[in-house]
Amino acid sequence: MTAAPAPRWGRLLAQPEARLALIMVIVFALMAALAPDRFLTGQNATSMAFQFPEFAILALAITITMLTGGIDLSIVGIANCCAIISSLILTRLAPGVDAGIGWLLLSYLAALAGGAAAGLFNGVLIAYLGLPPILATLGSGLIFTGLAVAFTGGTAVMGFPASVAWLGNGSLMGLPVPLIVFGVLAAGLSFVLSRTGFGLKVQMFGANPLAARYAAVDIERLLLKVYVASGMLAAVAGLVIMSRANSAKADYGQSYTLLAVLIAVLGGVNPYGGYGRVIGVVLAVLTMQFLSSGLNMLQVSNFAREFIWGALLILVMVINTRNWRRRRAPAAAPKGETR
Amino acid sequence: MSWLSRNETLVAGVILAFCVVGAALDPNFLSIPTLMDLLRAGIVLGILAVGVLVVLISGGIDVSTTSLAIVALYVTTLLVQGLAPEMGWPAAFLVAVAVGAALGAVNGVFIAGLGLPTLIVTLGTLSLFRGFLLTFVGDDLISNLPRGLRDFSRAMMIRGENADGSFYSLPWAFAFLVGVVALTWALLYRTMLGRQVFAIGGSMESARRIGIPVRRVQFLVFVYVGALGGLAGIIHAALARVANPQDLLLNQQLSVLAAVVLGGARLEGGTGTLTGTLLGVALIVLVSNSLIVLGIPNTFQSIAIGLLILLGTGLPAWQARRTQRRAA
Amino acid sequence: MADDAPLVEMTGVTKTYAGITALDDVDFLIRPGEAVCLAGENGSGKSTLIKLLAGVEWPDRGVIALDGLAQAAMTPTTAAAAGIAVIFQDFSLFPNLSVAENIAFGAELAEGARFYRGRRVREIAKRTLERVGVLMDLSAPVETLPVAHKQLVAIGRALASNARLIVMDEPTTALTEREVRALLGIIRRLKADGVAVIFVSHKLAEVLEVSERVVVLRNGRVVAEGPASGFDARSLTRHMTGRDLAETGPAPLLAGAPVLLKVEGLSKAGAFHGVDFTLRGGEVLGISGLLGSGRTALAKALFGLVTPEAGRVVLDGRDVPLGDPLRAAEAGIGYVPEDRLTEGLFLTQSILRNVAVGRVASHARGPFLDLGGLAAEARDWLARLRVKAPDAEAPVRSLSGGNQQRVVLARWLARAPRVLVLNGPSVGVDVGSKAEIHAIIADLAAQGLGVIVISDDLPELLATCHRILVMVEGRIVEDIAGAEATEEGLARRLAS
Amino acid sequence: QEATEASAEGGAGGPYDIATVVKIAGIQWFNRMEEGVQQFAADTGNNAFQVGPAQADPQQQAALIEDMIAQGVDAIAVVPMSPEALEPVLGRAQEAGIVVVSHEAASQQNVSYDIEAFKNEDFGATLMENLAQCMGGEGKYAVFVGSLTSQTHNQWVDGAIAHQEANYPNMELVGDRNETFDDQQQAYAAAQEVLRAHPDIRGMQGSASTDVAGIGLAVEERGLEEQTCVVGTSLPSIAGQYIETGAVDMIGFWDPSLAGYVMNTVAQMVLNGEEITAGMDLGQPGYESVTLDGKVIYGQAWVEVTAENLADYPF
Ligand SMILES: Nc1ncnc2c1ncn2[C@@H]1O[C@H](COP(=O)(O)OP(=O)(O)OP(=O)(O)O)[C@@H](O)[C@H]1O
Ligand SMILES: Nc1ncnc2c1ncn2[C@@H]1O[C@H](COP(=O)(O)OP(=O)(O)OP(=O)(O)O)[C@@H](O)[C@H]1O
Ligand SMILES: [Mg+2]
Ligand SMILES: [Mg+2]
Repeated sequence: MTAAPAPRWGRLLAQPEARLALIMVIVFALMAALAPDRFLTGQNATSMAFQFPEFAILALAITITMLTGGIDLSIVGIANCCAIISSLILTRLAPGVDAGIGWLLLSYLAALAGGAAAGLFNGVLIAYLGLPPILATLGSGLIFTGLAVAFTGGTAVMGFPASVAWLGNGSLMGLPVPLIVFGVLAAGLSFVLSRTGFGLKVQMFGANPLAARYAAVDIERLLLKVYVASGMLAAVAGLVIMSRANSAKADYGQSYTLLAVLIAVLGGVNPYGGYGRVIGVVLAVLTMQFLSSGLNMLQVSNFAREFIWGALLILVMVINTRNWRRRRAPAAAPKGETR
Repeated sequence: MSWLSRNETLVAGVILAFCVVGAALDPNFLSIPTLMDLLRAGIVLGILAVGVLVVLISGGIDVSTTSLAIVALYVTTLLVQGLAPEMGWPAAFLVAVAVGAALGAVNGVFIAGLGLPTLIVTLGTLSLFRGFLLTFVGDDLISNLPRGLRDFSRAMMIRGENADGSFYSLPWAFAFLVGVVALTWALLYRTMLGRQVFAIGGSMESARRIGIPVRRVQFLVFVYVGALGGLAGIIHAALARVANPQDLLLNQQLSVLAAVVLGGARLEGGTGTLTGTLLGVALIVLVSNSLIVLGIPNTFQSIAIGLLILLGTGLPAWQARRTQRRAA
Repeated sequence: MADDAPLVEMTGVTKTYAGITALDDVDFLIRPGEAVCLAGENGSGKSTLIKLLAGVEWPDRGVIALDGLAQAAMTPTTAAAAGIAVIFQDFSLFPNLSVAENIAFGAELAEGARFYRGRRVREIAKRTLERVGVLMDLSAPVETLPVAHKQLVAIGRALASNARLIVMDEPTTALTEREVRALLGIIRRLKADGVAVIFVSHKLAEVLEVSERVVVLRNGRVVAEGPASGFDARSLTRHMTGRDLAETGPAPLLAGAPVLLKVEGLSKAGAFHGVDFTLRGGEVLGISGLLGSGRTALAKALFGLVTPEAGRVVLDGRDVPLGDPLRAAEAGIGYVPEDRLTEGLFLTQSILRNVAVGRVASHARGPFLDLGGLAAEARDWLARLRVKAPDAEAPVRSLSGGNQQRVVLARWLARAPRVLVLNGPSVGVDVGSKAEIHAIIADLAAQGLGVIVISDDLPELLATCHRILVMVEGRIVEDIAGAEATEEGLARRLAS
Repeated sequence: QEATEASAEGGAGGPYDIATVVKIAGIQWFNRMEEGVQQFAADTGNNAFQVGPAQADPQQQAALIEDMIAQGVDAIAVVPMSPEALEPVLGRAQEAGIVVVSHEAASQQNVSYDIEAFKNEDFGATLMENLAQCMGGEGKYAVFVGSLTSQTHNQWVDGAIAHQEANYPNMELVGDRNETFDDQQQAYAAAQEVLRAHPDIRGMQGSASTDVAGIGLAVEERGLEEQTCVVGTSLPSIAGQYIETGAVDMIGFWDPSLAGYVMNTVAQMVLNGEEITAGMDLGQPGYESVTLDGKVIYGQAWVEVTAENLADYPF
């Protein structure tokens, strides 16, 4: 809860996040060494900075639910559903291509509200009806995707005003707007987790839900808030995707669910709850992006990339446990370890 | 817990209700061809679900089984085609089971040997297995399967003729599901190894303390699940008559997990029944294979499946909560 | 019995955990048929010694010899093979398995059975429970049992494995007088059969009654050792704590103390019926009763964890909403649960956080949390309850049982409730800290709090309570003024 | 490596870096396309290569193109998973001076040219003509598409239905367009259901290359090879065994290797500043005399395969 002890090297590397940072640097150096003329260019840096925010934001949504020992498999469904809400407002209610900035903001607000409502739905299922999160969100994710299909008949919604492009493709003070959005959300989440009562309670609940109940923590409201937050993060991701694709469709980003889970876990979030830091997730996102762009430059097959992701995840875990071994405290292994 | 509030009963109730609605909407719904189609659709899912059930009971989770199954089916097909194309199907099945067991052992080494959490390891191997297959083994679809497998896919356990002269049939592959269920039941409930699986799922620390070889049991669990995965994979390939390295069976992983949890297995480990799992599989198969028949428009199909999953999990969860409120 | 070779002999054993020396150059020895008691304050190293014996942990230095053979690497399997059965402080049962299977598992394992023999398992369990002298549904999953029954199952499991050495780490903490008597009887019989017993308990009377040799640990070192006859409660206490402790009864209650809590006609089918009582400000009210008499259910009902079907709870003249822990806590009721491991603690979280979690709302500064203030307050409470922790940032699971209990207490005390319900406030707490906890209870009462103490430890009730309610089968059958109560009298009333 | 460095100088006429980005890597169809791309590279000395995402997800395809832009290729030939989703990133490619050519995406805006093997409606009508001939011009039929959101699949089906309505009034379409998610097992399950729901069905038309294989399996199991007619888009390697047994009666397709080759040819021509005109010969069978509709280049490159000529197409 208080500041970490004086950062000495040994101490520092005892932290999973620090080790992940080292791995990230190694990956970066490796890619830079293998394809210096293509990887180490400003253009590549910007390209990567435009690419990762959309799924990185989804990883944040997974992170907050995982901290409670839950998971949100409906994020992609929510993202697409919300993007479609926004796009339908822009194209059906507003005059499409000519819609002004007011319409844009209104549609964004509606999308966020949609994300919150979807999150609330998940939250009620989990907190009040007691469904296991993995199934509740698997089912609700199908429903959200289904709604997105039903709203549109499955086709893409297009014909937006030019201002839609800004969120996903614009730059502000030389920085890509989606990167800024991600930065703000990550910082915000990190802040919420470490500096607010809500964040503390989320982690305590994740560590032992029963004890949280006995400690008079408002469990139901807590879970509601967590899933609403997750839904709203997903909505933002949906808006970024919509801007990047200049269209909205029910099946965009299908592969992001697993990717987001992978990133959160790689980032050191304990999937059984109670531990996780945003900085770890950010490092994991960057590592993944360096790897995937680097391998693309090297014209390595995308399947090899999948192979490497899986290997990386396991490698990081092996490194982490080796370190615990050295401290010889099997009885003090974290909760997830016993699974 | 009375039988009324058990998961099994509730899921069976949902299935029954669905059948009643189905029969009301379409008189042909309750018919032998429908039953055969559904049983057939449940074979591969069922075998995979039994494997996942065993892992859940042992206190772990396995999200790599479909990926493993695809690798096993493809590698086996390549091996058989390359080495002994005239090999009979039993030998090919043994190869697939061995490949699956070997891949399961990979999971086992990381989980039991190095003590890594099961979710993370299997999440890793989910990508790893598939990536390995497509990068290093091959990515071409094989549609002319070796003779043995083709023979197997044509071997029917039950065959009959409909009024209109068309056939209905149930392949022998179904016997494998029955066999797997029987074998797993015997292992879980009639051997000490099986009881140890329950014990480590209930409390791993306690198991360690009374001297259960926890790592060995965990390792065996993953090998067994791998073997079942291999079997499911080769049956899938034989029935589909194609070995597809990019088979969309991959996307069934969550359905498999959903089926097992629908059937009452707890994600925390230590509990779960085969009956429940089979009912869970039945519900998922029934729903996802009846929407066209019931005339539910394409656009609403995923909503319908989603609602049924929520209903299937929601009822027992709500029940459990009520009894818990009453008791605690 | 000079020809008796030692069953277990430890020489120069040292064990450290991340900087803490839990055991320091300890010599320890036990012979067949002998009952040795390990005594010591919380965190003195008793459980650690037991874990080494069980092969769950390994010593950094020193030798453990079984039957005269030095063991290179002890594992739970070698320990079990040598006939060592341990009842751990946290029971180490399988919550999902039936009572029968829990009891027989070790025995079947030791026999190397390959197949599961249901009938035999039930037979073993039935025979064992008969030895313990309790009746239980053999097919009930252990997770549905009350704590006391879990403890009995754990005892049964050790008995069933036909061990030569049974180690009991605080086996009586959750037992009431009657079961304790039964257990002591079992131990005597075991001794007669040549089984050795190592017994850890904070209840000094039991210690002296059952064991022939006492080993006292302090800060991981053996500070006294000798025949039980050479110790009495006072000298034992002095060896453990290094000082003399004297417990006096509670300070007299002010005559005009206002009624704080009024419980009227509270009923819950199958648990408690028509419970009426009042609690005055500054009063400490004890509730005693046998296992399953409904005390825990009543306490949970006061805190909203159980929803009663009838009756009301009035605090300060205002109705406390029933069935909602949050609003009960807001109204000023606090509850320290009996099972600290599952209900009380966030084991992986830091000690500080475990205390602070109850005080989040009070340290909110707008959307922010005053982390400094929160931590300072938590540290303050840890210091006041003398929690022995090297580092308040360490996970709470690294604390010894007694210190863990204080952490849970600290959480609730920090919330300054109006009424505090303590379910087993000193379960697994050593004499020294027990006296301190009692002093804290007295202190709280002096500040006008109402305190309800549920305990199986009759001396504890006598030492702390102004009034004691006796509960039998869900009804309050007697209301005794603390000054008039005696240990014998209470025990008789419970037994009847 | 060598080739890319050489191309860095990139004088007029090449050698150029041309990336062909397909919907998904590793499937039969696009493996065949890769053969064409490699043939092109071998024939012309350009550095032409093919990449595709590991999973069928428009976002992954977009990310892949993004990386191609960052690495500075000269041209991108793309088979879009979802044309709309790629407009922005293709726009960025064009801004970066990269030539973009597409295939199977007649509506794509941010491209120099789109290449179609044929007019989709015509192809659909041809499939229907085969189906109708087989069914004797009467009876119930059902249609299958890979996904409801796939433009080409729906255009084929539109063309087919229009052809039926205009020419075969005794035929009747039953049910919705059945969605198969480009998966043989899904197609199989859907076909089973269709057969149960409409026992008197006489014809089925598939769109995704795996559709007819799934349908064929269901038909074969029910012993309905004779009574039913199955046609659709597919490849001999996928549907061959069902054509042999008669479960599938006819498949149509265009050779993806030719399309891949032609995409790269067009990309190179644009890089060289050449213009495409109607009637031009792009040097590959079926593209000898292309028609031009705005940016869209049409060939007449479809192939009809039945049991008779199956052996002529070994892929
Ligand atoms: N896994 C662990 N990691 C770190 N420290 C530990 C661990 N287990 C025990 N300790 C420390 O070792 C010391 C001895 O603990 P032990 O549990 O043996 O005490 P105890 O005598 O059994 O106390 P109690 O009566 O409270 O149960 C304590 O200071 C405790 O904090
Ligand atoms: N909510 C409830 N509904 C119905 N019966 C209950 C409920 N809670 C407890 N019981 C039953 O009421 C009886 C009293 O249980 P309780 O745990 O309150 O006893 P206790 O006196 O606190 O025992 P202990 O010594 O274990 O603390 C038991 O038979 C228990 O099974
Ligand atoms: Mg202890
Ligand atoms: Mg109790």
